[in-house]
Parts: sequence; structure tokens; C-alpha cells
Amino acid sequence: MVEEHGNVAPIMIPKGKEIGKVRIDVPYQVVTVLANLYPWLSKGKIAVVTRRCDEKAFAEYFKRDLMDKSRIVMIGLACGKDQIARCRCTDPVPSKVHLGEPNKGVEKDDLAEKLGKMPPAERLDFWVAQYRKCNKCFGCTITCPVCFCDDCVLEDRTFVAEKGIPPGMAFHMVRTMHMADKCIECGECERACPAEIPLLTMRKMLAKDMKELYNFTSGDEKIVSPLNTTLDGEPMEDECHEC
Amino acid sequence: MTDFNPTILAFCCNWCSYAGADLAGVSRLQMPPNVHVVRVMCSASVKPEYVLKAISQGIDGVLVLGCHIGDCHYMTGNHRTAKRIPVVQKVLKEAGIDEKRLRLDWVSASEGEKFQTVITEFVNDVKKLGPSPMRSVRF
Amino acid sequence: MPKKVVVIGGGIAGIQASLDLADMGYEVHLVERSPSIGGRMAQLDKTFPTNDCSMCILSPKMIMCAGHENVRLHTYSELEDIQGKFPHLKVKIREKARFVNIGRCTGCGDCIVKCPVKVPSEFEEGLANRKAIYLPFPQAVPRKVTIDKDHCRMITQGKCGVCKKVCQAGAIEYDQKDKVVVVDASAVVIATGLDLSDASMLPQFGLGACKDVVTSIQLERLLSASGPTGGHLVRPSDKKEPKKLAFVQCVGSRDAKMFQYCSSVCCMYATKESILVREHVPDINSTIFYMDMRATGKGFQEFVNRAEKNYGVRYVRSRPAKVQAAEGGSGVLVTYETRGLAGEQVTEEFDMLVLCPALVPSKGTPELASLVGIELNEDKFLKTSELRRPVDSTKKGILVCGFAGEPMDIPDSVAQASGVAARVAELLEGGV
Amino acid sequence: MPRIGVFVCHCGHNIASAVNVEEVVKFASTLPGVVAAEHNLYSCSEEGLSSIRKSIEKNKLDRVVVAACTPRTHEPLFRKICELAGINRYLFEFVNIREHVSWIHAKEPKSATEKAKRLVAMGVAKASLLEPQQEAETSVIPTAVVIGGGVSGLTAAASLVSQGIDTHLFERGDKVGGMLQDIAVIGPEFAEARDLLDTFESELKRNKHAHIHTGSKITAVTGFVGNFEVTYDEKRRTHKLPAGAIIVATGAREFEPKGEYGFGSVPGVVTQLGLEKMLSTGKIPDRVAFIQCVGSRQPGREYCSRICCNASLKNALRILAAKPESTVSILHRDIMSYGTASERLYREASEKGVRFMRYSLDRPARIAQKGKSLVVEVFDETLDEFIDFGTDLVVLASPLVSQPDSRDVGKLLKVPLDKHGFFLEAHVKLRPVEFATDGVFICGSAKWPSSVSECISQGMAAAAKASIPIRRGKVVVEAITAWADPDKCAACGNCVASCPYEAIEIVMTAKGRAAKVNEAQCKGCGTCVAGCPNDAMQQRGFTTRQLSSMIDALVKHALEESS
Repeated sequence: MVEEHGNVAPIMIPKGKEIGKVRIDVPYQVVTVLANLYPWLSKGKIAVVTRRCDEKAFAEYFKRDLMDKSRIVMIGLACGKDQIARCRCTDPVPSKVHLGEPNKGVEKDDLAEKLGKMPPAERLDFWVAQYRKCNKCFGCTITCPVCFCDDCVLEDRTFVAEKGIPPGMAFHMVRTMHMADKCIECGECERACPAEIPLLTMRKMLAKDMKELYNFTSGDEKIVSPLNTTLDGEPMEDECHEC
Repeated sequence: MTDFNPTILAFCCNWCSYAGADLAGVSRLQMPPNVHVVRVMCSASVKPEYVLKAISQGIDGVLVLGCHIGDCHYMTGNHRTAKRIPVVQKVLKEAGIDEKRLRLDWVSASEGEKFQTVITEFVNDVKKLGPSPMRSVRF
Repeated sequence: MPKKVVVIGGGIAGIQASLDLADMGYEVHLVERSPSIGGRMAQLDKTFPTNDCSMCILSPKMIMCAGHENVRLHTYSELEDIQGKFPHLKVKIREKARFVNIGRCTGCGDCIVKCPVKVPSEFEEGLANRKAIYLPFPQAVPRKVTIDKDHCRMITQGKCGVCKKVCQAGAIEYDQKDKVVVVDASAVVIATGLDLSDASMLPQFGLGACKDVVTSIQLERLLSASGPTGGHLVRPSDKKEPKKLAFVQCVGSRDAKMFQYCSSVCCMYATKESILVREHVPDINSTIFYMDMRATGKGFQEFVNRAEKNYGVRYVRSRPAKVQAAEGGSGVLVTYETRGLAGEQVTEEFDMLVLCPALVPSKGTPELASLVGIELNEDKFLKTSELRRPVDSTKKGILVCGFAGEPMDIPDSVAQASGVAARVAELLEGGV
Repeated sequence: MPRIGVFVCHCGHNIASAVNVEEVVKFASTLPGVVAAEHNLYSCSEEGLSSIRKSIEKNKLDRVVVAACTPRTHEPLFRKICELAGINRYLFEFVNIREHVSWIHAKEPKSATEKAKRLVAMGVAKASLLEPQQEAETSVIPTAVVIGGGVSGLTAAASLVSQGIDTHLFERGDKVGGMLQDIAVIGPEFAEARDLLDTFESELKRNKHAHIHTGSKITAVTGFVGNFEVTYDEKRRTHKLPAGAIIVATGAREFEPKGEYGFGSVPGVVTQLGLEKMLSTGKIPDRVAFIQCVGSRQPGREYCSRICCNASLKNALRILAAKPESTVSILHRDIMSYGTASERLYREASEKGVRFMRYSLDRPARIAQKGKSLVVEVFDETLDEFIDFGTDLVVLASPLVSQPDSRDVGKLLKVPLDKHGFFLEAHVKLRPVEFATDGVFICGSAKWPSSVSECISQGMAAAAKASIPIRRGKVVVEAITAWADPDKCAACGNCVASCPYEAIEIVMTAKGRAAKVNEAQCKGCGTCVAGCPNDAMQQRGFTTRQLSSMIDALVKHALEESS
């Protein structure tokens, strides 16, 4: 990352170039940026400073064959305590730490717990109040490292029937559904949201559900999405059908 | 709540559940008139988006009916249904909408009576839940 | 002009043979003597060993068959005569009077509701009634009603006419006559399937004498969600749920005095039914009296093992010597010998007993054979000529598939039906 | 703007008794796009159909909605009328107001009428978005490939060539015949195996369509129904063969029961094929004991291999025919002589003095060597006691097991196998010789142990199935298949993973990497559509816009108008 005019931006340093003055704290999802660049980088290896969440995002790309794993060299960065707190991150240590000191993640998401205990009607009120603030800027989808689509179904009216701004419930529920089997909980959507809707909290709630339903965790190359597989996780072989 | 007449959408797969619904008709099995059947080829083609769209617009309940596991005309199509619908229920639940407003069940082509039971039960369940809270939510 | 093939018998074998022949481009005339195609398989609740719902998988095939551009259905029709030699056969088909104009009938069923005459339903094996004007079962193909002339009041007594009054399509024709059509066919396929032998011929098994003794096909109907009890398993005598059920295998089959052969499918369907009854009555226990447990197909032995382990099915190798009604008329007493030389006769009470009778070529098979000029084998099935030609009858151009030639299960019948289509093509395209 | 016609059927009393048909018609005429709304006493009668046709022509309709009974039986009829009137058959939508309304709400005419109206509105909404469809057609290469030269493969090939279809049979050994080469007599028919092989040879030799490749190995198969390419090695060279259909007939082999009952170490203990070899050299034992189910119907290999009891019965009778004074015993757990001919063998064997002893899995027989002969000790379940007797030969009836490389063949053709390595057919009941993959078929013991007669029936069945696309010259699929919009597709692969037919792949397109549906393989289930996050995947006749419009119509007419 480099800082220019007070803005922190990711930097791409080609081979042979001086590194110069860079900072290694990463307030951005570099994978989002890299994914946009990737089609233009047709050759060679790419070294990336990766936090645990970046690493998980990469796993989501690799598992879908959207990036070539052999071309990515990960320089593991263990996040500092401040960043962990800011992200409400539960899983901050990359599998290989090259930079930084490993720190423990936060134990739980207070808001998620609070919402979980609420009666449904109250929870609905909470979210309706939050979603009413949405001005449909698409910051959440644009910054999301695992939103793979170039354009988004939420932009047209097939599924999001409500007119105008705010976009209403379907918009947010459809996005929740789409993130269920891939959100890596980096929290970028929440930080990008000008309306400060606690989007990460909703993602965390679903992640817990996915764990309970299918023992699914995102960000692991070996765990494919349970939503597209058979009940055994693979094509059925000569099994009893009497259930 | 007795005068509440829920509006319910049901997706039925062409091969089993739609045929089961037909059999219920042929057998003149009476049931409440709240359910509107949309025929799809396989229950696995029901996009979560349809359910979420319908519910968010105030539809009181959505049924997804398919072949029993093992009976799917498309071999393992309905396995995906069985995997996806529980997640849609969670999406509803976490948003504060009772997940019982979405029900997944299996009705075979010879289960006209089961179709009747499922419809009657679901209509009663939704009646108990009351009108969808989304009916009164305006954004 | 496509060559024509006549297929006799509209069960699963006949349907499959017709579909394959039609797909090959032949014009198929499918002749079925009852008002609907579907055959025995239509009566089954589920099929072993996957417990697939029988009607769910059959009904699309029936619809496909009726809708195929190359298939002409002759339901409620019988073979009248065959003249000529392969490949120039003149096949006469008698289309029996339905007393209903099938061009006009829309299958709406208004007439059925109003018809005052009740007749035991063949499809429901006498466990329920149908009307004198009827559809044999809800998924019947074609969906056209038929008047049973032996029971219709208008036809037998000249008074009633209600169906004609309510039919807004004007489809009722009391004066309709049989029609004979002639098809110039190149080949004929016989797929006339099976019947259950009459188990009451063996009085020791109690059918007829004891109310709670039923046949296996009756049990299928009792288990079917669209059957006479809506899928509620109750015994005939007092309409109570049975808790203790027994099956007797080889009733009349593998019996030197009756039918010497093995019917091939009873061990498996009894196992299937013993599993299925649990879905209806969770605390039911089943006993199967058998001679050899013949589980030779794919997944069959596993199915039997599962029945034994997970469904508590008790397999007893013994052939009951006597079946009597229990005291009070409900339930049955089964007397059988326990195993070994030291074995003794015991009598055990069951709530209900299911007989698995010998399966025989369907009624009228010998007459059909002599009409067509082909031979029967010593077990009275249609004789096939040699090992290399398992579907050739004793006469060229007349082919046989399914249970009419040899006891076999559904997949074997279906495979043989496709095989028959290949054989027809070999004969008509290559002449070998 | 579409021009929609709505036709509401009375079905005599069936619909009209509960649904106010005239009211539904009046309502339908107010819906957007509807230019004609009519009713018929019976829409499906000759009169009904011709009045629909007249209305299409008179009102220049381009979409037709019929509100009547179930599409499952009547859709083809109305589609045909559309076609006759000059409209694409896919511009038709069926609304079921009989089975789904009048018959099930018979006593609530008001609600029934309201529901019928809403369903009609939903149908009209969908109809206005319908598009004309062309059924996809692919041409078919008029050549068939049969893999395996045993009795099933030979039958399939002989059937195909005699139908005039060019057929290539691949056998990896240097001779065709498979297991028939190892037996002399076929049971229960008592036919000579040599005669049957000669029959096949003459059938195939004299036919110009037959191409037999012995000593060959298939190394790759690509493509799909009608358009496969088979790569094979033969005589140290690699060849490529285009083909329309493929039949798998790779058979099975006898399980070698190493170590069981002294097999391999004790002389005089042989397998069934070992006995066949002895008998063919004219060596007839004086005393022989068969042990059934050696290595089958037990934990680890639960299945019954179907043919072994009949093989033992046949060989027992052969031995007695050659040397009537021989003593023959069969130790079994159940005699599996199903059907007519086999049961007759069983009866004949009993009559001729074959001793049948039933043993149970938990008390298997024991074999001991005593001098030159063998002693069999077994607990006879029928007699309820231990018995022992001497014998010269013990024949272990071991099961047929799958070929050791069957999984490789499965991978080559992308077809599934069961846990025992036998091929898994598309449907165990109704599609016994087909794979779920179109254009690939299965027969004989590669699928399940089968008698020679069953192999022949199945070989013919597979030939029938393989011949159909070739004879038709094309594969036509109903236009309910899926397609991917490359503009929207992000190549995430959800569709690829969810397709039950492996009909989708990610390919390079002008718009970058995107999913592509092979229409010849697609069965139109729509599973991929539901998995697609960006609405790039669509199913013909069930597009997301069409189905969403139905939801909108329901919302509009049930919620907005009533509130």
C-alpha cells in the first residue's frame, strides 16, 4: 500500500522495480483489486501481501478455477490488534506468517448475538430500519472480493421488484443468499457502506447457519459449496432410496 | 385471525408434485384455496431469489414441492433443492421473518392425499403466523 | 410408408417395445384389451429395491407412448386373427364397443359421478367399487371412459341413460358396435404379461375362507396412496391396523402339483412390501415364510439384509401347512413346521396374511398362442426358439417379450422389450 | 406488445360448477396484452379446438393461454393447434383451473373463481414474456462403437450390423468370445458354447458393416450423443474414430477365492471355471462337492451373483450325465434357480440324486485333506446336524466380480459405477440398458452378473437404444434446455457443479470465460438456473423473468388489489 495525498491505495510493483515507500497494513481487500487486474496480467507470478481474509478470498477463487493458484505467491501478513478490532475478525492469522505478529481474533460478534436472541419481529424491525438507510450505492458488492459477477442481478428488476431507493428487503436478502456459500467475513462491505448498515453481522449470522447446516466454512479450497452438490456431497452411488 | 386469508405460492416439479396435485384434483380432495401452483420442471430449478422476492413483496408463504429423494426425474436434481431451501429459510430467519413461511416437502405422483395434507397444514400454519410482516413494511 | 408393427399387450413391456419401435420409425399399433395401458405395474405401489413410486415412473411413459407420433393405441381391443406370413401379416384387431365416442369424450368424469351402478373394481382387485361407466384408474391413458356393458342399466335393461343425459360432449353411444380394423403389419410383438394364479385353488392357505388372508397385489393396492384405503393399511375383517403380518412365498409355485417353476419376483416384492408396511404402521412386524430367498439382482441381497436388520423382518424357512381364521373371524392362525428333523409343528397367530401366488402367463395366453400359431413351453409360457434368439417365438416374425415368455422382473422385461425392438429391426432391415 | 388470447374451458360441469367461467373471461380481457378472451364448453373437443384456431387467425393472436385442465396430458394437443394456426408451439401457456381449482374447491365457488382469476393473471404474465423456440437438433454420426467382445458385446454388434449400421467392436484380448471361451456348455439351455460363438462369428464375418478390433485399447472418448470421438490404440498405433453411440459390454470376471477352503494350496479345490476346464478335457470326477456363495452374500461383498447356483446345477448334471455313478453334493445357502428352466434343472438334479445341503453363513463348511481325498464337514441346516463326507473334488462357486479396470472405463466415458464396480444404469427399473449420459449404453455382466440368455437380451436392448439416434440421423431436444448468457456469466462454475448430467462446461468465449450448455446433453431440469448468482443461466420456457412475472402478477392481484 502507498499513501498519497492522505489516501491509502494498493500498489503493484513489477519485477526489478524498487519497492520504495510502502506500508504493509492493508485496509483494502487486495483480492478485489487483483481480480479486476487479473485478466490483464497474463504472464508470470504475482506476489501478494495477504492477510488471512485475503488468503480465504484466494481460496474461493482457486476453488472456482477463476485464478491459477500456481501464479499466486502469498506473503502472509498477520493483522495487528487494531485492525482485528476494526474488522471484528475472528480468524486473523494466515496459514504462513511472513510479516507481523500473530494476534488472537475476537471471540464473538456482540450485535449478532444480540440479534440472535431477539424475537423475530424485533429483529425484522432492526433490519428494516437499517435497510431503509440503504441508498443502493452498490459499495458492498463492488468492494466485495468474492462477488465474482461483473454486473449484478440486484441492479435490475427481475428479483428486486421494489422501485427506487431504498431498494427494500429482496435486495438485501438476495445478497445474503448469494454470500452464504462464499463470504469470507472480511467486512469490506460494511466498511464501504456509507449508511453504516451492519452488513458483516448479517454475513456472520449466515456463516454460523451454514456451519450448522452443512459444516461449511468458506475460504477453504477443499470445501466446495454445499448448495450445488448432492446430499452425499458427491454423485450418489447405489444407495438406498427408501428415505 | 379467522378472516385472514393468506396468499401462498407453491412451486411444484412437473414429474412428481404437480402430478400429485393433479391426482388430488382427480380424487376431488378438498383443500383451502390459498395456494397458487407454479409448475417448474424440477424443484431444483426454484431460485432462492423467487422465494425471497415473493416473501419480500408480502406473499404470506411459499411452498417448494419436489419428488422424494431418490425419485427425482433428473436423478439428483432434488438433492440440490434439499440443500438450498434450508439456507433460504435461514436467510429469512436471520432477517426476522419466520422461516416457517417457507416449506419444503416431497410429494410423489401417487400422493394426492399427501398433497392435500401438505396444503391444508401449510395454510393453517401460515394462518397461525398471521399476515406476512412484509405486507405492512414500506420502504 | 413406414413399416407397421403390432404390439399386443399394453403393460410396461408392451409400452417400452412400442416406444422403441416408434422411435426407430416404425408405425406401431399397440393393442391392449383393457380400457387403459399401464398393465400390472400401474397397480403397484412402489418398486424394489429402490422403493421408487411405481406410478410416478410409469405415468410419464404411458403419456409419452400415447402421444408418440408413430404409435396408434387400440385400447379395449383384442387380437382377432392373423393371416399371412412374415413379413406380410394381416392383423385383425377387434376394437370392442366402449359405448363412448372417444373422439368426443373429454374424460371429464361427469358421467362417472352420476352413474348409479357400482361394480367391484378390477384395478383395485375387488377392494373398492367402480361405476358401470368408468376410468379404470385416475391416471388412465387414454383418459376416456368406458361403459361396462354387462352392468350398464341402459344396455342390460334399457332404462337409465343418466350418463348420456349429463354428458355435455355428447359422447355416449349406447348402440355402438365392435369395430374390426386390419393392420398390414410386418411383425407382431406379444407382451401379454402376467396374472396371479388363483390361490384359492390351494385351500390350505385360506384365501377366501379367512377374511384376513389377501393376495400380494391386493396388499399393493392397500399400500397405495391412491388405493381403496388411501394408503391406510387395514385388514379386511375389522378395518383395524394389523400389527403382525405374515407373507407366504411360493403359493402354488415351485409345487410339483401346481406350477413347477419359480415366479422370480415374489421374494423381492414380499421383502419390499414388508419394508413398506412399516411406513404405514410403524410398529408392525412382518414374517416371511419362504423356501429359498432369491435375491439375485442388483442391490437385492442388500435390500433383504436391510429388511432383516433395519425393519425387523423375520425370515422363516418353512412352508405353512395350514391357515385358518382365528377365533372371532379376525386374524389368522398359521401352522408351520420349524426347522430341522427335530422340528415340530407350531401354530402362530397373525393379524393378517399375504399370499404370494404363482405368477402365470396372463389369462387367454394359450388361446392367443393358438390364434397366432405359436407354441407354448412346458410351463405354459410362450415358447422361445433358441438361446441365440431369446425373443423369437416358434414362428417367424412373431416375437415375445416380458413375462409372457419367462418370469422376470420389471427391468428385465424392459430390457427384453428394447431387445424385441432390435430384433424387429434386424428382421425388417437385414432379414436375418 | 404481445397479442394474447385467453381461452377458458367449462369442461362441462367440471370447471363451471365451481368457477364462474364468464367472470374469469371478463377479468382476463382486462389483463395487459390480452386482445381476445373466450370460453368453450370443452376446449379440447373438436369444436373447442377449431374455435380457438379461428380466434387465433381472426384476432391475429401471437400468444395463447388456455385455462382448463392439466398440461401434463393436454399441453401437446393445444400446442399442436397453435402450430396449425401458425404460431410457434412454445408461445402457449396452460393454466390449470380444474385439478388445481374447481375440483379441489368444489364448495367455495367464490374463492375458486377468484383463485382461477389470479392463476389466469399469472399465466398471462408469463405468456407475454414467452418467446418462440426452436428445438435444438444435432446430427448423428452413423457409426456405433461396442466396447467388449463377450457374449453381450457380440450380440449388440451383431444386432447393429444386421440393421445395417456400421459398428466397431473393440476387444482388448486377441480373440472375441469373453467368458464363453472358458465354458463348454451353457446352462440352463445345455447349448454348446462353441456353437454360439460360431453363430456370432458367421453373423459378423459375412456382414460388411462389422469391424472387429482385437488387441485394441480405447484410450480416450470425447464428445456427446451423436458426435463422439473414440481414440484407440491398435497394432501400436493410435487411431481416432467418430461415432454416434457407444455400448459398454465389458463383462465381469470370476472371483478368485484365494485362501478360501484351501483354494490355491489344497489340490482338488477348484473354482467353477477350473471345473469347466477339467470337464472339457474329459476328466470326470467320481465324487464332487460344490460350495456355493464362496466370497459372496457376506459382509464386504453382500451381493448374490445370480448365476453361480445355475452354473453348479448345470455342471452337476453334466457330471451325472457323463458318469451316472458319480456322487455330487451341493452345499448352498439358498438355491437361486429363479424362473422356469433353472428351477427345472434344480428339480432334475434332485431327482437324479444330487445331494443338497444347506449351510449358514455363521457355520461354513470345512475341508480337510485325508490321504488323496478330501473330507467335507458341514452343519446341515435342514437336518439340523453336522455331517461329513469324502470327496475327490471341491468346486468353489465364487461370484462374478467387476473387471479390475471398470473404474477406468467409467472415467473414460464419464459414467458412474456402484460400490462393487458394476456400472450404474440411468434408472434401475425403467432404463436398464441406458446411462444417464445420452448416447452411452450398458449391457450384460458389466452392469450385473447375468446369464448368457440375459446377456443376449440385454445386448439386443442396448443395440436397439444405440440404433435409435443413428437411424433417426439427428437428436432433437425439447426446447426447455438451459443456456448461459456470456455477457453476464462470471464463470463461477456453480452451474457446472450442480448439473446432474455434466452438460455444462466453462469455455473461452468472445466475452471471456463463460459457461456453455451442451444442448444435446441438457435435460431441462433447470438446476443450474437456481445455482446461478447472476441470472446468466436461463431455461427456455421457464426464464427467471417469466417466473418472476408470475410472482408479480400474484402479488398484484392477491395483495395490492384486495388491500
